[in-house]
Amino acid sequence: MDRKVTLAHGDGGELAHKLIQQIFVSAFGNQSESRFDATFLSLSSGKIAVTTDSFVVNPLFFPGGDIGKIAVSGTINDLSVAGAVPYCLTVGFIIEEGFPLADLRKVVKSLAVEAEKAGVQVVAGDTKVVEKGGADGLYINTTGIGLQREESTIDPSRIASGDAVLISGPIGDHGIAILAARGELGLMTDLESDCAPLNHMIDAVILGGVDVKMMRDPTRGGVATTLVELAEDFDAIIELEEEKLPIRDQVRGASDLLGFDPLYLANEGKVLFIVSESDRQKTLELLHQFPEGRDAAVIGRVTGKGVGQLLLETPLGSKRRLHRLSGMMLPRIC
Amino acid sequence: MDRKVTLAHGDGGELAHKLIQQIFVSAFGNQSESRFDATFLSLSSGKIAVTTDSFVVNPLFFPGGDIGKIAVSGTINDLSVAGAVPYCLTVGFIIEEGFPLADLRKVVKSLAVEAEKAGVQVVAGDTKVVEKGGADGLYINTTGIGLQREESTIDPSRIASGDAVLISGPIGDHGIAILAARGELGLMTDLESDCAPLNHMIDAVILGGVDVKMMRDPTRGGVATTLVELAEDFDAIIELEEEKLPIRDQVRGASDLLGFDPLYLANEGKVLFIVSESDRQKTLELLHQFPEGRDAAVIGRVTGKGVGQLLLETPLGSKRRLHRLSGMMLPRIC
Amino acid sequence: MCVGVPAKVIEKNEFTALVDVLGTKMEVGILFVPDVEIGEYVIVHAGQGMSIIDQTFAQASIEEWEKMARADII
Amino acid sequence: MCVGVPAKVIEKNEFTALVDVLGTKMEVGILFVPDVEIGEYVIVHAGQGMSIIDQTFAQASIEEWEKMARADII
Amino acid sequence: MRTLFEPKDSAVARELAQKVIKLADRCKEKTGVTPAFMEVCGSHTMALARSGIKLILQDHVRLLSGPGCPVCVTDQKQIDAMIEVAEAQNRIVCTFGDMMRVPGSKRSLLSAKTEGRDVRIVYSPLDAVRIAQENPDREVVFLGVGFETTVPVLAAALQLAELKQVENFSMWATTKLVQPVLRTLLSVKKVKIHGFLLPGHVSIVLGEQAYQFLADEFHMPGVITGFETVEMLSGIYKLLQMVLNDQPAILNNYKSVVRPDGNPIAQKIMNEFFTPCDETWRGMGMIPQSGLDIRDQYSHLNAKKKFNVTVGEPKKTLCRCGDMICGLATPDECILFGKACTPIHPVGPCMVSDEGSCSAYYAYMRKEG
Amino acid sequence: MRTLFEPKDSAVARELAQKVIKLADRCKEKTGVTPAFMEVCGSHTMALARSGIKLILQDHVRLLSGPGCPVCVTDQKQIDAMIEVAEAQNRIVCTFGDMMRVPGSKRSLLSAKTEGRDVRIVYSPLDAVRIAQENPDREVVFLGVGFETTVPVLAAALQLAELKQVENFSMWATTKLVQPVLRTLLSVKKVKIHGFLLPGHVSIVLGEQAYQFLADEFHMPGVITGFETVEMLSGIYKLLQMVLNDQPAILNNYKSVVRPDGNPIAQKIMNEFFTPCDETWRGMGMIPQSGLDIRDQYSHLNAKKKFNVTVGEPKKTLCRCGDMICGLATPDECILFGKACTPIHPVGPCMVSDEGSCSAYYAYMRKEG
Ligand code: SF4
Ligand code: SF4
Ligand SMILES: [Mg+2]
Ligand SMILES: [Mg+2]
Ligand SMILES: [Mg+2]
Ligand SMILES: [Mg+2]
Ligand SMILES: [Mg+2]
Ligand SMILES: [Mg+2]
Ligand SMILES: [Mg+2]
Ligand SMILES: [Mg+2]
Ligand SMILES: [Mg+2]
Ligand SMILES: [Mg+2]
Repeated sequence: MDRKVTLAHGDGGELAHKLIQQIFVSAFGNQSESRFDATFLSLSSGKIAVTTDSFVVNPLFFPGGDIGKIAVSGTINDLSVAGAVPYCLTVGFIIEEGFPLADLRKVVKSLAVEAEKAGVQVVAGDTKVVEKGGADGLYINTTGIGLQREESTIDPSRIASGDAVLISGPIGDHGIAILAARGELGLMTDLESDCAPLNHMIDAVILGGVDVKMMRDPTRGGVATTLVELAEDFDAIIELEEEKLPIRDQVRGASDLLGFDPLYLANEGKVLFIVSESDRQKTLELLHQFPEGRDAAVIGRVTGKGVGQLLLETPLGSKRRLHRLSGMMLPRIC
Repeated sequence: MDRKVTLAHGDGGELAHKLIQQIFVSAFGNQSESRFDATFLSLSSGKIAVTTDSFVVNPLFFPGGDIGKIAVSGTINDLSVAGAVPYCLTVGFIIEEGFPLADLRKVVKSLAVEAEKAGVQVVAGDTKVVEKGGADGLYINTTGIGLQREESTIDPSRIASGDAVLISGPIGDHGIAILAARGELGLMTDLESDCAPLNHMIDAVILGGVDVKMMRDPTRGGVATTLVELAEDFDAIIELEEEKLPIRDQVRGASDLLGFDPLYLANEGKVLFIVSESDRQKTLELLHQFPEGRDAAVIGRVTGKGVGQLLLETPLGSKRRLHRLSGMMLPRIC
Repeated sequence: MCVGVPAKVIEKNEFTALVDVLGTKMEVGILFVPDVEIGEYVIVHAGQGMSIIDQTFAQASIEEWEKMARADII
Repeated sequence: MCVGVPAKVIEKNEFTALVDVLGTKMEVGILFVPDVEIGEYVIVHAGQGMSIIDQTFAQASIEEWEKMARADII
Repeated sequence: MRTLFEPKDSAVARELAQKVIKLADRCKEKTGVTPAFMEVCGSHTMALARSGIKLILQDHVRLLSGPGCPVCVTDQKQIDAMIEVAEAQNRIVCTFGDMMRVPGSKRSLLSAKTEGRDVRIVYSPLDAVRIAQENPDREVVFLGVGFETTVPVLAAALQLAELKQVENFSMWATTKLVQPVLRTLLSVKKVKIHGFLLPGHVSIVLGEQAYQFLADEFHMPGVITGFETVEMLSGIYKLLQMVLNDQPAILNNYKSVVRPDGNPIAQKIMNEFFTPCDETWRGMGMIPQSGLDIRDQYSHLNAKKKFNVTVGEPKKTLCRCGDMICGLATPDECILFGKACTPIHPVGPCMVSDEGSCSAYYAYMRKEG
Repeated sequence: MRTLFEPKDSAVARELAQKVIKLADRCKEKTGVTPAFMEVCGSHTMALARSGIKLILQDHVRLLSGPGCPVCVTDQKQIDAMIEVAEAQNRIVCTFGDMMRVPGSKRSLLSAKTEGRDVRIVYSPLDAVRIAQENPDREVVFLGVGFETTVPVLAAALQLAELKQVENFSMWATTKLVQPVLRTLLSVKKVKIHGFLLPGHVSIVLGEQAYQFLADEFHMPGVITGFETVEMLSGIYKLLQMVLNDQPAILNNYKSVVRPDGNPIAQKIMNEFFTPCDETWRGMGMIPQSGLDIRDQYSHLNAKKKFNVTVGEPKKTLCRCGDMICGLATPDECILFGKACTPIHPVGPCMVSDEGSCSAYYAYMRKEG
């Protein structure tokens, strides 16, 4: 087999056939989609959850993961925070002509490993090859199907004053790890992306009997944007305490250098919980049992209902309002 | 709103929020995925079919359709030929920085119109923006979920000697229409791509009581590659008659000029049927009632079982074997 | 050696002509067939008209083949 | 006006130094602070060390603020 | 950085804030007006807002933003010209992230990039010289703005290009000086304030003496201040004390970083490559000798001389940036604020730079959605 | 095109095929050997295979592929040089689709493109001149191969570049002539055949007379033939008749297209820009005066002179292309065929070009998967 992906690998002919057989089928097991145009599944019930995301991360390989791992984590986490039990994934690859086959194999392997860890099957796949310059190496779409839980308590209408807001660990790791991995701005750090599927940890919290009213994964736009959207979507007033935000030193240092605010940095392995006040301790204890939840913290609370807004209490004690990320974060010198 | 898509439209912040509200939610209706990370569906049964495809067509707009139409057709057709009833779609956009918002609106509109025609809902979506030069304008992934039919007769193990092979219309229209639309090789034609969702027509054939044993949509790689794969997957010997292949004059003319073989040209609105011998006429009659099936024809038959192969009987009466597309089709002068 | 396709001239300019091959059109050079007239056929190779087709001979050929096919070979 | 961040010098070359800001490292210029020594802190602006931090004054400031905070204002 | 300039306990900051409030109220009792101070530096504007100081002090001390955001004070015509520079094919334009969204008359650098121009963000101007070395076939232009902190770094980039003979590198510099603008604010604009929070990082280069004229000529106190919460609070505290005692002076509250005579090496290289020139300030007009331009002997490095860029008169907008940077208005007094003018669609540069008073107000003081 | 050269009814073709078989069998009866004809032209190779003629006649007439695929006969060293030309940065290389997959010693043009080189497929060589006009900053090289049909078109491209003074355009031409190679096949290679199916489209340029030496000097019949099923069958029919009657002659079975004296305009422009030269043929070695090179007065358009390209000796493979094009072997006799050598991973050029005997055999004659 060639060492690079060529346009012919995406032309539906003999090379495409070989690529699918040698890379995808061997990693994901027999995919009946390739024989039937679609894969048939018998789910225990017709109550399902569906989500889709494309992944365009640059660089493709970074400390703590790669695009394959993130493509699984992102979709597993979306299903999980929606309160569903992830069941299966579809995977669509868009590959730039000239992409090294060895790298493709690595990505597919990592995708398969993470799916296996998360306990979900890859049930359908697709590969397209675009001309050199038509993509930045590799893009992946994953679409996830999950099963609705009987025991789910998720219901944002139940969000009430006093509810606790928790995060499963330190914020901004992914954003800074990726920026450093790009090497453009000269940042050097041993920070790793937090990207990871969180379904088992979320399972433990829900099956542990915590009264979870809402979950979200603070990916693009960070904790601030995610909580602003949540507050607005469900008419809640949420207050965070700046001093309680778990932030790693390296993230603080890099943010200081570039003039970034960690509240707006992307995370790929974190979940925000809104739980009833009485369950905050129990939630923390359950989270702390998982490596991904070791540094989980209560970072704020719901202080009222009404026109949704997110407030931040600074160490000085004054409260300022947080808004969505406005435009991109750009490194600044002034 | 800006006239071009910017990186900030994909950053998860305020602009991304507006883009989703103004373009996607308005086209597809309220998408609860944006509030819950996943969309919840209650299907009538847990027996489902799943398929995924990415669409990277160039140019994005071409006679007979655009990337939005094709993204719906492709996935609807994959579900339909698998014998399932298309139920819903997810849509993932990867957009190049600088892409005109007006074009995005057109694509989204066309996607919504086709989904509506096909009677499926768009239940989840995602938008990523990549840097200028990181994509060729716009790529779309669609993933489809369909419901298994009670009444389906699809079962390739039932393929037997004597079964008829039909195609729902002339071959190669899409391949040549796209090539001409690119304008690179100087081809001019009024040919339109055949891209269309075929679920209603396929419904009619199945509900009309035809004993359909297998269907496939001959997309990339064309009729030849598709039937070779089918023959090999299900151990059938299939013979086509060259003179019976429906091919439009313009497709013949363009193929002559460039040295292409229409049997390997892509189709985006055709379906191949294998039906029992006694149903060939009934199938034709049912297909002829649809505009997309007006030129449907019987093009061959199954002549035996064993090591799968595809044969072509030439007008001379000799039979030669057809193989998968080998490498890309390149225009040739010698 | 050389793919060549018969194409009908439907428009003629100074150095080029628009030709039609079964409904597909293309602009080709007529440097080598400057006298071609609209309605005539040319053999196109690599974007150039190479030869004007003599329809009388074309018709004669068809008749010859039909005769050949019917011929008795003892 | 000018984002400036205190950074600890952990390696020193002729024209540049490797600095550490809470664990994140960066190569910065030391054209304006040629005498900086490993272990000292500099204020970094736009990729250059602009000033060596005098830790005695830094400590004195903290003490002054604490006194200020405790001061009685009548 | 918290470990160096912050007390371990944030209780100190909270108590200090209370002391500042008490002192401010006594000041008002005594003088009959709310004490008003101008933070000259845009980084102060942002840090004051982000830390919550502006909010917590708002009924006790008026904190006015000054002309200290280099993006905000850059003349619209210069911005149009810089964007024009980026329009040429086969050119690489490098700049600070801060410049990307600044609206020109027709577009911004970001929209030029969106259209396909090669506009790159660098953290250090010296990186732009390296980019020029790596792309010998293309002209690389660095768009440089800044006050005295940044100008030495711009000079360092010019020095590197000169040393390595990087012929495809040049710089479009639009720089500003603090002293002339402070003098203009006081003598021409007649700004009504009681003291200045002086810029910590500009002072690294200039030293303490640069501001002595404020106390001597204008009877105006000033405190050179760092950017941590306690640093800023203590600076305000000292200003209030001087107002109360009517003993204006220039105090250095950032001694660990700012030397009495500044940084002589930085001053030297700045003077080697730059020479004073008249500059037009946004909303303030031309102020004589208030900027620095590349010296004639380095004209080959001066993009203004290397390329022929002509731009028309900028279109007028309702933007009140000029008033903002003179401390004559607060952002909520501009009718465009938060409506036609937001960080995503900024009308004026004060909304673009994170340091801009309107941007800081939008991010940290705004109450509405 | 079916409507012009085909009878309405494909029954004619089927009956004609039966007549050919009968005639061939009579021929064998008479001579004791299966009649063997060489189709010189690669387009015939492909059309004979694709139409099913090769299959239906296989036990009655041996149809051998000749040296008429320009890609297949191009010397490995030329191919390496052409790929080398494409390696330079900032260069645009244009060529026919046929050339893209031809394997050089290390890579193909297609893999150069995959690596990021700018290699473009054009349908007409004149398009490459236009591409050069649109990209004045870049060198545009057209890689041209071909026999006498294609050479006039290459000359037309050179003429256009000369006329429009397109200084960044040049051509790497490796062209071949039919007459010298036919002579070599018969006199040096001693090919055992009974007649030639002569190339319809080369004959457009050359005319009928070009082949007279076959009958006169070698007692070898030849029929100029088109590419439709009936045209080819009737050509074989006529060859068989001449063999049976032992009356070798050169017949024109493609009179509607091929004139006795060919196309004088095409001959003229070809001679204006090209001059005969010695050429190395793959697997056959050097044949004196068997190719055409760009005339010295147009050296500025000659990429071989414009660029300094050196390539080492090509690596040896087991490829038997040389034997294929001499009619000395059929593809299934090569041990690499269908195993190490497939259209996706071709070892030799005969597997690349659709006209190549191995490629046509792979696509249309192969029985296995
Ligand atoms: S809000 Fe906008 S328009 Fe108004 S002064 Fe600020 S920057 Fe200018
Ligand atoms: S099969 Fe391949 S290796 Fe063998 S002769 Fe043909 S091209 Fe050469
Ligand atoms: Mg999702
Ligand atoms: Mg997501
Ligand atoms: Mg999410
Ligand atoms: Mg697919
Ligand atoms: Mg790229
Ligand atoms: Mg599919
Ligand atoms: Mg498909
Ligand atoms: Mg399909
Ligand atoms: Mg998403
Ligand atoms: Mg592009």
